[in-house]
Amino acid sequence: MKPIIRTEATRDFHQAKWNEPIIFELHQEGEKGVEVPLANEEVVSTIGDGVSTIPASMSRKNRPNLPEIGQARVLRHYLRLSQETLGSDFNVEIGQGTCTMKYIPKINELLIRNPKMMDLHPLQEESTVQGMLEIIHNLDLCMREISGMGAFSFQPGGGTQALFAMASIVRKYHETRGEGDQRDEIITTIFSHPSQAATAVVKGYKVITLHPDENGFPDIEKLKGVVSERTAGFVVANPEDTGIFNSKIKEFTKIVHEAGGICYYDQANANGLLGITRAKEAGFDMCFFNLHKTFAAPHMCGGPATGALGVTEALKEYLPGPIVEYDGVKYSLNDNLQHSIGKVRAFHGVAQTILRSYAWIRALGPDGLREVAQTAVLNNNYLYHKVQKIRGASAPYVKGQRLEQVRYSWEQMASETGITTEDVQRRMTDFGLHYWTSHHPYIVPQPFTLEPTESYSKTDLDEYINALQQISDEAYNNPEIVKNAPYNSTIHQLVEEDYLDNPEKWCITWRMYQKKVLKPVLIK
Amino acid sequence: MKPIIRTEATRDFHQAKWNEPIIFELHQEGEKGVEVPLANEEVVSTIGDGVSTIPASMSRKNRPNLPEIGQARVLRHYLRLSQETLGSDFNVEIGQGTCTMKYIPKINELLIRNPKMMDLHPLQEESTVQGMLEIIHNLDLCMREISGMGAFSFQPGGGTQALFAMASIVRKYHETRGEGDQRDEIITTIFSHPSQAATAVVKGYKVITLHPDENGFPDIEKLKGVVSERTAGFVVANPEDTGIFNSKIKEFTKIVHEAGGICYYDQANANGLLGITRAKEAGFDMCFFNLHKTFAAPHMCGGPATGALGVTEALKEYLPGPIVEYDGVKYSLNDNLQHSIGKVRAFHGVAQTILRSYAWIRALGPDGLREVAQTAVLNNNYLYHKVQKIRGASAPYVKGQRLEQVRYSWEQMASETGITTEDVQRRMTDFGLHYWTSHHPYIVPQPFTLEPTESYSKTDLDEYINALQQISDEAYNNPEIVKNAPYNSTIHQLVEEDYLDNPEKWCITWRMYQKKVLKPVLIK
Amino acid sequence: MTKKVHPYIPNMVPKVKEEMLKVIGVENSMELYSCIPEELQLQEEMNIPKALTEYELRRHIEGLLKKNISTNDYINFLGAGCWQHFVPAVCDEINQRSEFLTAYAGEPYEDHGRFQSLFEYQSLLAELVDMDVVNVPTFDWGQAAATSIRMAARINGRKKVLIAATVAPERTKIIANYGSPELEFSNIAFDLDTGLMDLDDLKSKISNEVAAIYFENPSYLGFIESQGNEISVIAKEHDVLLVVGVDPISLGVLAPPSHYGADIVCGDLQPLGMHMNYSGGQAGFIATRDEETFINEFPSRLFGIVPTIKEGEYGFGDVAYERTSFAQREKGKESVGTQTALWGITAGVYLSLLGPEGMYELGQTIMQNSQYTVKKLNKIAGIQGSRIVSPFFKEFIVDFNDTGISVQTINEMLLEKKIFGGKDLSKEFPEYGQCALFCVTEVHTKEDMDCLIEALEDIVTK
Amino acid sequence: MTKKVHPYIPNMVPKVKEEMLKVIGVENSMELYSCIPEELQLQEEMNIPKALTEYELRRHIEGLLKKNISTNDYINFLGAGCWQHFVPAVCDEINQRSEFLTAYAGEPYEDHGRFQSLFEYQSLLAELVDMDVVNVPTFDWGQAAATSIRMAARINGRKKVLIAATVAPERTKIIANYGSPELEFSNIAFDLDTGLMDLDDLKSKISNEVAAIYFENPSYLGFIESQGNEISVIAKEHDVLLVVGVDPISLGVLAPPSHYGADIVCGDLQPLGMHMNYSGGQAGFIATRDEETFINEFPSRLFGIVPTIKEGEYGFGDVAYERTSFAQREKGKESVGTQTALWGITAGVYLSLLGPEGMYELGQTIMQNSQYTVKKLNKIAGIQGSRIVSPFFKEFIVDFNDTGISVQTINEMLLEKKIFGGKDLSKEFPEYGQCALFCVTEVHTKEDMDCLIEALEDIVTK
Ligand SMILES: Cc1ncc(COP(=O)(O)O)c(C=O)c1O
Ligand SMILES: Cc1ncc(COP(=O)(O)O)c(C=O)c1O
Repeated sequence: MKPIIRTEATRDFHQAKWNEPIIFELHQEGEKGVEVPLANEEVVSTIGDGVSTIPASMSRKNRPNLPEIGQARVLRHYLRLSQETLGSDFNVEIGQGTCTMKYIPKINELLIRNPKMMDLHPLQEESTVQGMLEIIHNLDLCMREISGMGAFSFQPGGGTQALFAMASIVRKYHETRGEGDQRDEIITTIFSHPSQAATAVVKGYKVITLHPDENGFPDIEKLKGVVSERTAGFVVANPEDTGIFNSKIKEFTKIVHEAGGICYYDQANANGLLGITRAKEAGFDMCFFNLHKTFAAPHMCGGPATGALGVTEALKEYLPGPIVEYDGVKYSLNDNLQHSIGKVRAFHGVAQTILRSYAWIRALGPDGLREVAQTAVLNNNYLYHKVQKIRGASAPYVKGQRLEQVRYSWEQMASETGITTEDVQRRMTDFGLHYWTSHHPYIVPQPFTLEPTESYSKTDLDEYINALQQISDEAYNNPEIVKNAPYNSTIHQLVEEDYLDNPEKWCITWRMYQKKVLKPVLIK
Repeated sequence: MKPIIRTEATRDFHQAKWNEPIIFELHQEGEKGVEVPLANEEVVSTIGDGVSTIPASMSRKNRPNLPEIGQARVLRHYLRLSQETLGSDFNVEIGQGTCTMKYIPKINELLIRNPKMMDLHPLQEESTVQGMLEIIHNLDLCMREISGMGAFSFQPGGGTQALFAMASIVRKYHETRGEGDQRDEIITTIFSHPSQAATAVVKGYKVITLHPDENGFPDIEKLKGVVSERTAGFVVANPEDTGIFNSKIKEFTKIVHEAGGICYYDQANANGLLGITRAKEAGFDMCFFNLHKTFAAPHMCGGPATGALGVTEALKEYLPGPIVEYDGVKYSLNDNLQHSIGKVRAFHGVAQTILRSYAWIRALGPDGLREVAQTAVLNNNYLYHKVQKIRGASAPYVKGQRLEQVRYSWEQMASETGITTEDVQRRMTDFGLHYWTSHHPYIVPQPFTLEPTESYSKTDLDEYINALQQISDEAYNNPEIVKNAPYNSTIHQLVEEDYLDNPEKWCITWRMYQKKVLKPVLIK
Repeated sequence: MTKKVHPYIPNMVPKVKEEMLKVIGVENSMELYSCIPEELQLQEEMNIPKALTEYELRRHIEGLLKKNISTNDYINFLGAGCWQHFVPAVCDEINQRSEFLTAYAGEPYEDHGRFQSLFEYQSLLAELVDMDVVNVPTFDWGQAAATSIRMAARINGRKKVLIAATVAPERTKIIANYGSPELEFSNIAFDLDTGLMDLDDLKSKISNEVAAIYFENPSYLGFIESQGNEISVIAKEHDVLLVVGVDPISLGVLAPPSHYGADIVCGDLQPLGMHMNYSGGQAGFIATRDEETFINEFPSRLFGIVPTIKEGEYGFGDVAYERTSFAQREKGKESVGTQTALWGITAGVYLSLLGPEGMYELGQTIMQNSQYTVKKLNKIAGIQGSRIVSPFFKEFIVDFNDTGISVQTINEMLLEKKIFGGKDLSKEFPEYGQCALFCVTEVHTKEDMDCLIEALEDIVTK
Repeated sequence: MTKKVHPYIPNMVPKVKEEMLKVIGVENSMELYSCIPEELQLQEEMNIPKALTEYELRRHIEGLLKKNISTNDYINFLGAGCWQHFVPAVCDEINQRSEFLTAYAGEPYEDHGRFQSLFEYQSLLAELVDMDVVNVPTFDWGQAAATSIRMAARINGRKKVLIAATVAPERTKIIANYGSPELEFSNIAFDLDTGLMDLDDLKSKISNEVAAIYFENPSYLGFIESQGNEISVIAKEHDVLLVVGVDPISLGVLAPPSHYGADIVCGDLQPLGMHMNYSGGQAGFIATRDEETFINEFPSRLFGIVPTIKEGEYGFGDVAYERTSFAQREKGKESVGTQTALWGITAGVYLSLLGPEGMYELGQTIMQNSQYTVKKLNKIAGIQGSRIVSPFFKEFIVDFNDTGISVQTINEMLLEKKIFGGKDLSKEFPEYGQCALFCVTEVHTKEDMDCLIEALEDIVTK
């Protein structure tokens, strides 16, 4: 036998492709996916059909037009669709920078499926959920250590909602002090998640956006120029999307505090900072962590998730309630917070995610958390070093000083070959890899953002780098390959027309597709 | 938008392909997949290193040469391999005739993961496993109804082991009556699972194999010719692999009984017979059901499984022990069976499978079981009708009379086009479908065996038929397509050399591959 | 002793680490932090317990969880925004699939399955609510209602909002929080005995400044608001948009709000295949007609279907992406982020499994069971099975005033009998005195219900 | 009333059924049974309870399972052939994958993943036992031992087999059953105090008619048989093949039998990642050298690696398929069928996770814990922690003779204290009187062990 030698630098990959119809196309009248429980015979004989009590105006006239499909076929359909989805468990998921796609420990998934967790009702008597409350409280204690904050709420259902909750606290705080109307501006930066600005507006604020200086740092002079008695709050991430750590962060918070504003910290991604530096020392009044990023809760196609919201002792009374407290004997829910903003999400938030993150922290311990941060930074700097060597790629702004991620640019390659970052994105799929450009607006031209986290080995990183290298080679030598990608994905290129933006054409549901596309054809 | 119309009769499919290295190639010295629990400090200080008590001769000198790989990479590897495996959940799995690949209800998989099942030790006090014993007993009662037998053991770990257990009972029975030496022949048929003959030989019997008559029935005249005072037993399935029901089965058992032999029934696959006809009425002394076939336990890449072994009241004392008994108050294990053959498998067999099958029966009820049988037969006859219309395909032997499966032949196509059943097999993978030829020897030339079970819809069956039709078309019009298949599978054709049969070349393990293939190359 | 390489951190391997540091050109990994001023560097060790191995972790967490008593251990009659329903096993199988569990925000190419299943979810729920447009799920009912109301206000440019006083207080809080400072809320009174909206009060408050009316059906208090058409007529007279919150599991038997004039429909997906998870199963939806003015106000993602360059193949993408905050930051519509996509997929699986008949039968079973319970409760001296006389769906207010025992005491006694009693309403709705909101669904067997009856008989007569 | 279409049986839909019957050309589906004589057709309805819906089924089964008390509820010291070990979560994730769960006997093309993972399992276990060849898993240790012995007998054409008297009685029964009528078994005596094989007895029984010697290490009684080399030398003198059964979880610290001359090694995979499952986790393995005479005697499947026509790609297939009963029916080697492939894959995952260090550390933890327990037991008056003086691995015989209390009574009292005591040996090994086989592994925390000690102190002094 000739030895099997794999010389290809990139993976010989093909994604599963099942060409599954839309679920409605599987309809077969009379089939059934599951039998629901029917009322006991005695119940029926006592009560009758149950539905005739419904007032005529409220009785549904015909059955909803759902498909009828046998159980095996429903299962097969969704299983096939699952194989057509590139979860982070399956690839070297470092191309979705800012999202902290780290390893999701399987033990945690097993723990959350415990009926003692899954089958708890949020209004149960405190005495019957002591274990759950203890977990929440323990996570709170850990989070306080990690951030230096004084209390946490796990109610927000993601980073965006945590940002919203913080903006709400900013408002409530100033209102409480009689400055609610006067302070109507929130300052943010352009290299931040769009939700920072967006949630401030939801809360009625005017948004002031700082642009970076030529080195990529938020511009301290500009900040000084915009703070005033109208400043309600300042929200920033550090590092921002560029991965550059702003070493003057404490000066920033000082300036804002001096103007009477609240400083709140977007630590959705704090992966390079665990045990290294904290919100408190940097002068923040509040911060949040995305448990589904730094703290290893899975992303689940986009939630449910948790934005763990921490505040200083002084702001504790503003938190959404209830929060968990412990008197040394018993855990309880405190819903009597004097200035509480009320609620942002039903009941207690996403308990599974709370449990997962607590489990993750306990699996690492304090040393492990520091190792997470250091390795994430090591991995990122390794990538940073290598990616810059790829023809056509660069990392704008200051040299070095990148922590857990970097925003790169294909500007040069695009201008030399016409291959854009979107082309690269499609081509990466052919190697079984995920690649994301960046948030809009593209301040960095032709951007892409890589964040390797601590979860990937050097071999994994090299695989990713090789794929980028190969695409660069293709772009310079045979750009059509890249232009026409993907080839090994579940589907080919979408037709570039206005199907998604033209109200005449867009189809958000199958019934719209039937009305707009199928019916006209059938009539003809 | 042009409506999306899928006109292809076959599926536009590609299997996931990850080109994963062999796990050893992922080795990175120092990485770790999981941290095992270490002894408590006090334990260590009390005991020391623990291992120095090992006598020098018994101490392992160097660590086993296992790879070192981080947890995420191990997981990714096996997840990718799973996607490269075509489980029955993913395809119209009707091409593996005789194997009864039916729908595996997800509820059952959920039930067996209950810690009250998963974490039971087989030697626990009876009082602590009453629920488990009740399940076993209930399944026994159901099985008695389905078969007419008097008692069941669920100890055998599959059909083959059930056949072995039955051969053991045959021997023990005759030994008990002083005819152990005299009766040294077991009669079987050629259209049966190889294990019927093979297990009889393990048990020291001479095997006599009956061939079918021209209509495909086991030849009753031949049976009469071979029974004698040497006949220990007769084992047969009905239908056999051909799917043809032998309506004279009762005469067969009568003939054997008259010669003093025991009749045992291979009902591995009884899917067409549930509630329709039973072992008892056909005159059998014993039978077995594969719970992983008819009774909806999954096949799990080939076990663990259960061959549920039923015997008449008269043979109960021969069963392997213990069996579960119920006195109206309490369930208990009876290991005092007078003539017990001893054991065939550790403890009580595969409890998960027992639970699954019990759950399946309870989900169907007596009417549902009959529907299973009738629908399996309906589906099979529909296929039978359609497949015979495909050019080059036929179903040898008597017309009609097929119950749950049919053995077909591509003899005509092979002679006309050179395309063999093995070629068809490879090509079917390109459509995301599984296809199996048949057991050896190929009495029916160029065979394939389809068994649609009750689980597949007409649409599913049509998809399978269309794929066969298309391959037939290709064979007649462009046979190279079929010859060179597969194209859309995880891998391409294996190199046809003696890698698997030449002792110089075969590599059953990675270390053999290294010695035989890699090392010589490296030395060069 | 050398540090142990953690199973989650492969590059802790010293040799590899060194190699990488060499490539980077630094001596040790702390150098990479030189950009962090010393005063910001944490000096002390965090007060977090030492690492546990996987097995220790499991013992630890399972030990904590054992302290809980779940609705699997006791019979549960709590609802009030999170409900115990039958979850088909296939739902769990799908949402536990590693691919779905760990995907995030991939592109149409590598995440075709995610896009398709969410498109299908949108389409399935659209049939249930009988409207054309459904979004990718949002956080929960409360936030979906808040956004629905904000959407209405943006559409007609008005600021006043009328909210039925029977709306769940928790949701009212969320709505208020999302609405302030822009919107101005007032309550619409209701009739204590019927629960129905006081149409006179509505008429007195409605005007051309009102952006939206919001009510829920079935209401938080369980009864069915049968005046949908009347409310709608009043709303239309003032060009007010009608926003209705709905429990989707009722829609096999109850008319969807679109049938009585709702412009925007919202609700919670939790009943459709999600375990309660101590409130981790909530997920919000918003549905509207296929009108540009509506679609352009959605903050959430909306997946649409697109053909690919290959005949017979299709893909998906974001409809009207430009309206989102992803595209426009503060100029986008509200904000979008990680919400509850996996629950959308799960709800899609659920609806695919149940189909039209299943949804009908389920609604029927629920109504039969809940009516049975009320009927039996009525037989207990001092207890009124349902304080509100209107028809109800799965929840109802049990009136304990005449027993002379407080709900709190009753619930404590029920707990002793391994029953979670209904939610005490005495704080939220003091006008009802000692009443509790009970929830009965298809998960309750006759034995479960009889057990409650017996327990209450016992408590009341003792 | 029309029959309900069952969710598992799509073609029960009347319209579809009719269409299909029409294609077939019969009136109703019972006609298709016309080949079954009436006297064979079952007339009465089977006495099986009516169908349950999924939810009812779940309540029913969970209700039954609640009657069990598991090793998760009580502290367990039972072993004796089925052992409680730490199961990494990744093992469960992989063996629950729908693809692996529902695959069966596919071809190298569509089941590449199954082939590769089983090839890898073979390769990983080969390293653990330090032998070249490992098969696709068989039923369990007992059957693997039986087949190993039969293989040996076929290789040297002899019929007598010597078996250590310390082999597990259950396994002896299986071996005897698979061996009869062809093979002739005799026991080799052992020393009661050391457990070690009586070499004099061995010498007196061995001859050139003996096919194989079989013993286990660690033995059923827990002790380590340290005379492997001596036994091997004696065996070789008579060209007898040495078959050794082994608990693979011990092989991080104990020498594998190949190091002391074993020709065939067998054992059970259950400790390597399988939950106990009331004995559903057992799976057998057989390992040999890469010699044609050995390989050709395997009844089981052996997957081998093969290149494909594409450079850099490989596949797998069955090595020496012709020897199997699949190929040759009664002329094949014994019989092959569905065995325990999924546990092979799982054991492969387990070994990949633990690696060499993990296997070592695990062995060490087990030995430390078990020695700790024995040491503490020794302090209890009347109890001898280990009746056998030889070193042991995870199991040991606790001697209660001097307490005057029977093992049965002790176990009953332990049960009251929520402890599953060791296996009562008084029937299997009456020579030891009132002794029990205890098992201590890495799953036992110090608290667990101390709890046992305290409980026994309590029992004995009371
Ligand atoms: C820095 C930053 N802030 C905020 C968010 C928003 O978090 P979420 O997606 O949970 O709403 C993210 C997540 O992408 C983020 O990376
Ligand atoms: C008719 C028949 N008998 C026996 C067997 C053997 O069963 P198992 O594979 O469980 O050993 C099978 C399974 O393929 C079968 O179909």
